[in-house]
Amino acid sequence: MTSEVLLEGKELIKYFPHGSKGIFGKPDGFVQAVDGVNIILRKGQTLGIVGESGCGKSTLARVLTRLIDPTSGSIFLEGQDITKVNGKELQVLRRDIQMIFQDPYSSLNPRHSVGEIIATPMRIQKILPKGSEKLRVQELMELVGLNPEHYNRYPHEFSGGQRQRIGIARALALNPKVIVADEPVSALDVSIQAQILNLLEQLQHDLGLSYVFIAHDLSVVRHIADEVAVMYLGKVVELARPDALYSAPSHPYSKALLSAVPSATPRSSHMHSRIVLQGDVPSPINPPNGCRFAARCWKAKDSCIAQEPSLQSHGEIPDENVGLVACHFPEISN
Amino acid sequence: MSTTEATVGELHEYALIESKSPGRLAWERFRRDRVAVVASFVVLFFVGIALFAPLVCKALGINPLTLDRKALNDFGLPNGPFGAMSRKHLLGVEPGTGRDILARLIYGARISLFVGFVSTLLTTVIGVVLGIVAGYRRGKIDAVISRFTDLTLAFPSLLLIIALTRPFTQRLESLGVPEGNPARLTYIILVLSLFGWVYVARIVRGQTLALREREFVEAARASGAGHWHMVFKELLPNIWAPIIVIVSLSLPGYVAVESTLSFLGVGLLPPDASWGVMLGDSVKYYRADPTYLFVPGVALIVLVLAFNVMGDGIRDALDPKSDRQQLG
Amino acid sequence: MSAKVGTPLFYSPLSYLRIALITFIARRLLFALVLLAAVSLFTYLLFALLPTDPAALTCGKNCKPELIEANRVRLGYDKPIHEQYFQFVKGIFTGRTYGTGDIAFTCPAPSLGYSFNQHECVSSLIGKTFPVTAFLSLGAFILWMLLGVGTGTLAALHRGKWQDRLTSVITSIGVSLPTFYVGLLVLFSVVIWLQWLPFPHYASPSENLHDFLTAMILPWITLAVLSAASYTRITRNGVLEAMNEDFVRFGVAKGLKNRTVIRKYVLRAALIPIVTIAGLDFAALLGGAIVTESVFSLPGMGRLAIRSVTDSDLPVLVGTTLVAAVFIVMANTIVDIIYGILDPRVRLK
Amino acid sequence: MNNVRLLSVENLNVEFSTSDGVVHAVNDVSFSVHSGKTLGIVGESGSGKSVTASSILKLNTGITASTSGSILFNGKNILGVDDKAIRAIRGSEIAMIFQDPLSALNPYYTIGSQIIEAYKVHHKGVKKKEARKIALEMLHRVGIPNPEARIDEYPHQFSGGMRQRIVIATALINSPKLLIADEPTTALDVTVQAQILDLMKDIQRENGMAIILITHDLGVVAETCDDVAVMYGGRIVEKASVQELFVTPTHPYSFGLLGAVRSLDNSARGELQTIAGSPPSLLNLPSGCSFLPRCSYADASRQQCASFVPPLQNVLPTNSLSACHLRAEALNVLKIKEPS
Amino acid sequence: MKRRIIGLLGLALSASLIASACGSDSSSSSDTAASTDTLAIPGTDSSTPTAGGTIHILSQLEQITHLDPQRNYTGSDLAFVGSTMQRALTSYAYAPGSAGSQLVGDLATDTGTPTEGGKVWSFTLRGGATYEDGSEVTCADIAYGTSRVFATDIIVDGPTYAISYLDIPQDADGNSNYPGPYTATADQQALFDKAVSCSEDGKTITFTLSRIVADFNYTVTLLAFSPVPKAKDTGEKYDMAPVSSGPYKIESYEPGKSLVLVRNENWSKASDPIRNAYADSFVYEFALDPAVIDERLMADAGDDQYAVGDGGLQPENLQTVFTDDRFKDRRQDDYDPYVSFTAFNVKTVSCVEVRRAVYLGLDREALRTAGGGPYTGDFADGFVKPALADDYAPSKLPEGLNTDGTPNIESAKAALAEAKTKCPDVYAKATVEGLKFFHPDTPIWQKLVSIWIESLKAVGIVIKPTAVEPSKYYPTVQNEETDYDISRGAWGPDWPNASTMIPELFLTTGGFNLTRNGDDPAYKQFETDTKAALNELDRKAQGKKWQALNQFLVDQLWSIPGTFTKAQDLWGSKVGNAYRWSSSGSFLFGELYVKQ
Repeated sequence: MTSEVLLEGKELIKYFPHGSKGIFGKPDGFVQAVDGVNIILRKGQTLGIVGESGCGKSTLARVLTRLIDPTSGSIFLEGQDITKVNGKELQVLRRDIQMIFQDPYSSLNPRHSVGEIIATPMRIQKILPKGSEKLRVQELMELVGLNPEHYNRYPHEFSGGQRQRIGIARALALNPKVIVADEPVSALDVSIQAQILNLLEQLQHDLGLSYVFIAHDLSVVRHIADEVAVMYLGKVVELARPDALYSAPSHPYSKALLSAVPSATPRSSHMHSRIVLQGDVPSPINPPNGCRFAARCWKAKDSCIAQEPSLQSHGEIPDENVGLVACHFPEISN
Repeated sequence: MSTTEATVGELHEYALIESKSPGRLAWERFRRDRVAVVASFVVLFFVGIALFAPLVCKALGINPLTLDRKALNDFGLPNGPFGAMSRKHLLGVEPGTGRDILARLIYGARISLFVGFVSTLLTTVIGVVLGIVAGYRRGKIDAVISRFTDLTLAFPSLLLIIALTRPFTQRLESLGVPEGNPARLTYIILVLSLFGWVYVARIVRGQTLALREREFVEAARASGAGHWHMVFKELLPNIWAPIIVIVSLSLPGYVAVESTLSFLGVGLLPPDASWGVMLGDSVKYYRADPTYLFVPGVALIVLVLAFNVMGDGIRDALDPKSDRQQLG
Repeated sequence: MSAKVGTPLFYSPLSYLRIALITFIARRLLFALVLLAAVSLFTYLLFALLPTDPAALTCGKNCKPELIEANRVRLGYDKPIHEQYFQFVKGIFTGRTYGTGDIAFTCPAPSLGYSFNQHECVSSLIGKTFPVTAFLSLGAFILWMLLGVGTGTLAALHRGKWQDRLTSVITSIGVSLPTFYVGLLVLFSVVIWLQWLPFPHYASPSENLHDFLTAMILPWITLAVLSAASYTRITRNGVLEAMNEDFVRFGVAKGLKNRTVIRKYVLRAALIPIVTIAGLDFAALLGGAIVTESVFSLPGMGRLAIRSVTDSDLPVLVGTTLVAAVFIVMANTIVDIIYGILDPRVRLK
Repeated sequence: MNNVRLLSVENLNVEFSTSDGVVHAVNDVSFSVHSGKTLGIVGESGSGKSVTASSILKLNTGITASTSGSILFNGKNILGVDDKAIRAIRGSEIAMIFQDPLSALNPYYTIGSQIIEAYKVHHKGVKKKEARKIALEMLHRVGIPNPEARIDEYPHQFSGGMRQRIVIATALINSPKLLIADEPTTALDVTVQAQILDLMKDIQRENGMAIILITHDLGVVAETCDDVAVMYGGRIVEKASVQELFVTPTHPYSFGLLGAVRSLDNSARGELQTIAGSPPSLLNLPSGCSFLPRCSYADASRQQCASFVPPLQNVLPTNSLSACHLRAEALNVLKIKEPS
Repeated sequence: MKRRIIGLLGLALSASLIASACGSDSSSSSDTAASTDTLAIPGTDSSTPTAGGTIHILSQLEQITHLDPQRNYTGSDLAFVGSTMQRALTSYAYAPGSAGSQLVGDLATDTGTPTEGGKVWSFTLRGGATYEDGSEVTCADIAYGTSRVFATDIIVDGPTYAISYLDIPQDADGNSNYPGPYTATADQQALFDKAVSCSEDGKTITFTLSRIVADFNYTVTLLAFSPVPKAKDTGEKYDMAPVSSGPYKIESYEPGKSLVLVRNENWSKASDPIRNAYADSFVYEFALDPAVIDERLMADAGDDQYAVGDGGLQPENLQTVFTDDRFKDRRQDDYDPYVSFTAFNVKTVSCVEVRRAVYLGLDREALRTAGGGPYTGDFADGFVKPALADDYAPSKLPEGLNTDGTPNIESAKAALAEAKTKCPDVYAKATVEGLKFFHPDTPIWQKLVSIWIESLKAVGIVIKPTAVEPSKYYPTVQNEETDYDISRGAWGPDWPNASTMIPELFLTTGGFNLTRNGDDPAYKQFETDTKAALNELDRKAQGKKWQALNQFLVDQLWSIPGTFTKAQDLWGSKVGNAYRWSSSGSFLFGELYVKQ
């Protein structure tokens, strides 16, 4: 199932200056938050991005939405380079790429009513919806499962799940082509997470949306994504279809990550063969040479430190289900 | 979830559920705070008599300028106990001139509150604008404003205010500000604002920096919001609470500074009175006429307390922490 | 500082800790120097651009234009402003000689100018008065911190009870009454009505410690009470906030005594924001000192300054403003450094 | 492992009065913990699980909190003892660790001093040197590499996982009989979570302490706990062994929760199982079963469910207890609706 | 009133700018000021003066205005410095009451010998006087001291009689050809040395004057004629550490804090017939709040038992002090040498009817009450105090002026109506535009100005106040360019002759003329008559001329007479000799002693 490429990030790099020790306050290093990432989002599909904190996934989301500028690399939307778009053009571009945020408390302005919050993007973009703004907002509210009669209510009157629906309605207000969702359910209770995920899927289905879906929780991505990119220390280490990834991860890190997830099955009833990684994620300021995972990898050899593995297919016959992996010694599954 | 059925043509007006905005909620919380409500009435009362000073004095049959020799004894001191309080002079008379203290207090409230209000307004506006700009734009602009703040804070402000009073009022007069008290008051308000904005700006900058990290600011940016929208729609509405508290606390502070300037000899000119002038004058009579010492002092304390209690009430009412429960 | 808590601050074998602190301090000092340069320039320009002719103020009623002119040359007021400023700055480092021949006189470094009204070098005038102001401000500062932190903690620990309400009322009054009014009330009530103390009679501490203390106690109290008011509020809020911190709960969960938790956990956390603003409020404290010195007849720099205002004694004004600014900047810098020491996160970031 | 009943909580109620009304955070909660065992308390935010945990150490001391019921620890009612006695228990007999390892450590002191302090407060008169040695051992035990070098560093110099290890070291330095872990891994990444859970299990295996593990994550419960109490709306709605809960849940809420998690874990694309609606506010609890508004099983018994709170009862021939009016029918219903 | 314009903060008016000095007639005390003697009784009680102890002087001033004898010019400073550290050729007797107006020799053996009808004055030195370093006071030192007055760039603020009287040529602008000792060439120095010369034996000093000055021996009581040893002269800085020739010397001097005097061991009583020097030391405490001074004196505790104030009581404390018998032995209420007045700018308020309307309509009673009621002083009927008995005569005040000081609105309005037709411009200015009143920016003046505004409002005259920094008040109003309409001042005679009052206040060349009356039609007449009075050698005849001129001034109303001012004092219970020295109007500080 291949459809046309909607959003593409090529060789994206984002470094942040770090610290200012020394008397004259020059930065003494750079946080290599995103370091050479290539991703592709196809129309109507969901690209999942997973990784632990500090792996650069949120930075990537913000680079893709042009909330921050990449240090280098390019972003293409429908084949058009939007990396350098600015001013008026950027403002128009914003209609096409919208974002859903992680924290349903901090992502809604507490001083604005729900109606205002959802209408804000339309007001900013000066898009006058047919009928009236209010009708459009209420339509959106209904669309995300909110009671349109709550138009005048304020965020504090809603529960976390409802707030996240407001955030989704806001993202939908401009009929975007791409929605980048940055951990949209990680702050929610389990019973609510499922509601939101269902909603997002339904919307995708009904409105033909394309998502970049960022999460640290593998199970969440598994459910919604068409393709999953696993990130580690600013790099994509594995890119695969979820079924393949979850049943047979190729990268040792993916494998460890999967095995670390506690499963909701009592201990004695499942095979306890979990890989517990040793040590901490190295600092992104001066990441190790070669394979960044090498220091924690049980398969690492000298060559891993010497040479950085590139993201490529390792299957016998390159096919979609195997995907791409950046490892010198990938797990080969049968 | 049967939501997607609704199509454009079938849209209808929804009944809207009555809802309470955070402001409205705060207002309700404030209304429940009885002490704060009383305090607000006291503030309103003071503001009222200040605004309508001529009417109030006329109704009471008193005048802040009328001399009353009969109320004074041969030493020039009030001729009677408690500062010669009488039906004619409800709070007694001023030593030396026999002018009615109540009337002077009422007219004095005018000037003191005027200085307080305008200084507070200016400081707040300057402080909020610069604070938001610094916190919002960050980078070089922030650096410039912050360094400017540091510089302002490094000056001994009171000393400069006193030292520059006369030359600067003269300069103001030469620029067309009416001579005398208008020029003096203009100067006082200007310098108080010049030194006062720093404190507001620091707080607002801090708040803005914190707000910037909130995702709704990012959300607005993701929708293409410009600076204007950002500042006025997203940031400002969220820093009203600290601003209101600053206002309620700094206003009486400025009344006090004005009186200090009068005490140090660079305040208001006669025959007008401000509370500061009265306080400065009254301390000399602590022995001869203690009533005079206490009347303006008590008035100031009541006003200050009222403002502070009201400010505390507003803060409690606006306190975002009571907006959500953090119980596990 | 963590000396009490088992290990001395610099125990760590990691010299990097020490280096971090040293660079931190060095940066603060450098910043202070730059700030001082800016302050001196601004002060000098501000007064130099006043519409008053400094030379005209150098002689009394028999003054003749020629004499004013002579003094103008003698004091260097005939030169362009930037040169005057340069001379002024140079004087701070090398001293300065005014005029030539018999009537020349020299102010040794650090020279801040010469007061014609008082026939003395500004630096020596300030040298005599500064200690008083320094004693006054520092003493008040300490008392103010103790009072503010003490009552603020008290109020927070008894949140909502009468102790809290009382401090709230007192601080509300204290924070906004003018210093002179409170000062005179204190003076009159303690000295005249209650006769607990003799009339203050300032003596330097080395001269007569008893006189020094009896003269300073009331000014200290006055100044401290006024400034402490706002610190009571800040402390109260800080303590309340800190008490919600997880590490405080963890401290309690360790089985520590309440006193220990408050001292080591709550106050430490609450004090840090206080320390940062305390530096800023030093300017206000100095302002209060000016008034307090007037009320209590203390021969300090504030009174010198007020006097020079009434006499239009420009060199003294410039000098006192500058010294006050140095004082403020120094206080700020010290506070910043203390902040760095108190909060390891600042220096080790 | 001995099976001594170490702690039993009976009819615990905790209320907070706020400006908006009384918050009934914990209602009539009873449970017990045995030495060497781990009790999981599961619930979503606002279910009252953290307040319950804090009550055990009397940490809800604000003037707005009022607590009733009894908490028997080694036969002694903790709620009845004075400050001094509870201080002797805190940190030495019962230790507690918190969700956010950064904020649980005092940022102004070195980690060493904080651990030593925790030791010395219950070992009066111990020399500083000795305490330091014990602290070093403990740090080593919890897996801090090179503890000699790092003991004098400050909390912010450590990573999140390391901090939680330090917190655990501090909590365990006095070998407590009971460890209350309040969402100890929520703030951590999964790989780190695995490390920390392993560590806790190891230690428990070594010294036989009891653990109360508070979490919202059923996966963590499944991996770590022996028994589980499911909380909802300030009440325990189901109490069971881990096996029982995961195999035969007896309360519609537990069932729904399990379903949501499992469908997330297992299913590929397709509709996820959910529980409709949102958790109740503890401010205005419904008069009857607080789960009723979200319960899809209560059709027949709605009247009864709405009128009074169901007691915690045995519904199956197992040991599980369920607070549901449906009881007998419940099982059948749940089974019927269980996805294939 | 002079001191009353001093602010609470010690924003002291530089008193020298009011230029005043000592004096009341030596021979007779006047009838109207008769109360002086009776009121002075508390200070001169029966206890016998004893030596020892320390006298404290409490002051709101920041420092002694000038310690440099040539620059010293205010009543209390002259009394303090003169009685402790600086001797002059002559002095008034150190005695209470009218005896204190007696002229006696000090460094000179007698009160001087005039020759050439008073154009040349010689004084014979007593000899034996020494400075604090033990060296002798010589005739040359007196001449040198006198010569310093001419160095007007350094020796500022002092009296300049030496310049105007001594026979040294002047240029067209009135500047002396002698520039003072610091910069004089030999030729210029010779000019001075010719006018002031010492005899061969150094026993006699002779002053040659440019005109007859019949009472030059009074002039030399001023410390401007005191000796300064040339070798010790530090010019500008001499002010801070002058060399003492009196019984005390400076131990320490910190302006803003204190001046401590201790005995000058090299002073010998034998050479000084007038000073008694009872106390061992003096401590002058500066920069005290005047309210605090009053309180300390009232409390009379500790060292304050040995204290006096140098500024009189504050009006707000008069009631407390004068109605409480606790204080009856240590208080006094007495006239000081000053007359207060309000000066018009005759150039802008050129209409005598308007000036009269102001005088008639002004609530002088309220003004006086604000200053302490009768304690402020008596309503003045002119510019010559009754104490100058030869020169004083009651004057005829404008018709309709209420003697009790209350305003006479009708008469004032009538005068104003007259002005409306006679001088419509000034009328319009007074009633519409307003008269600019320059006043010192002090608390008491805030009230006084309010009374001015309020009371003249009833007449229809508008007063526009302008507050001037206290220390700059006199320089401001004395500046020709300042455009005030009304200003105020107070003046006291330098010695008992109206020649130090009327010409100083009203001649265009006078030292303190605030009226700008040079263009007034009546001025020529006034100038001629004044010159005549100055040159009149017969004292009685001269007095008559002053009396006539005083009446002339009251008729012209270039200035409105204010009060013959009084001052009140309180002192510590253990202070002896606390009498008001009539020549200075202050305590005779050096004679104070500690009661055993």
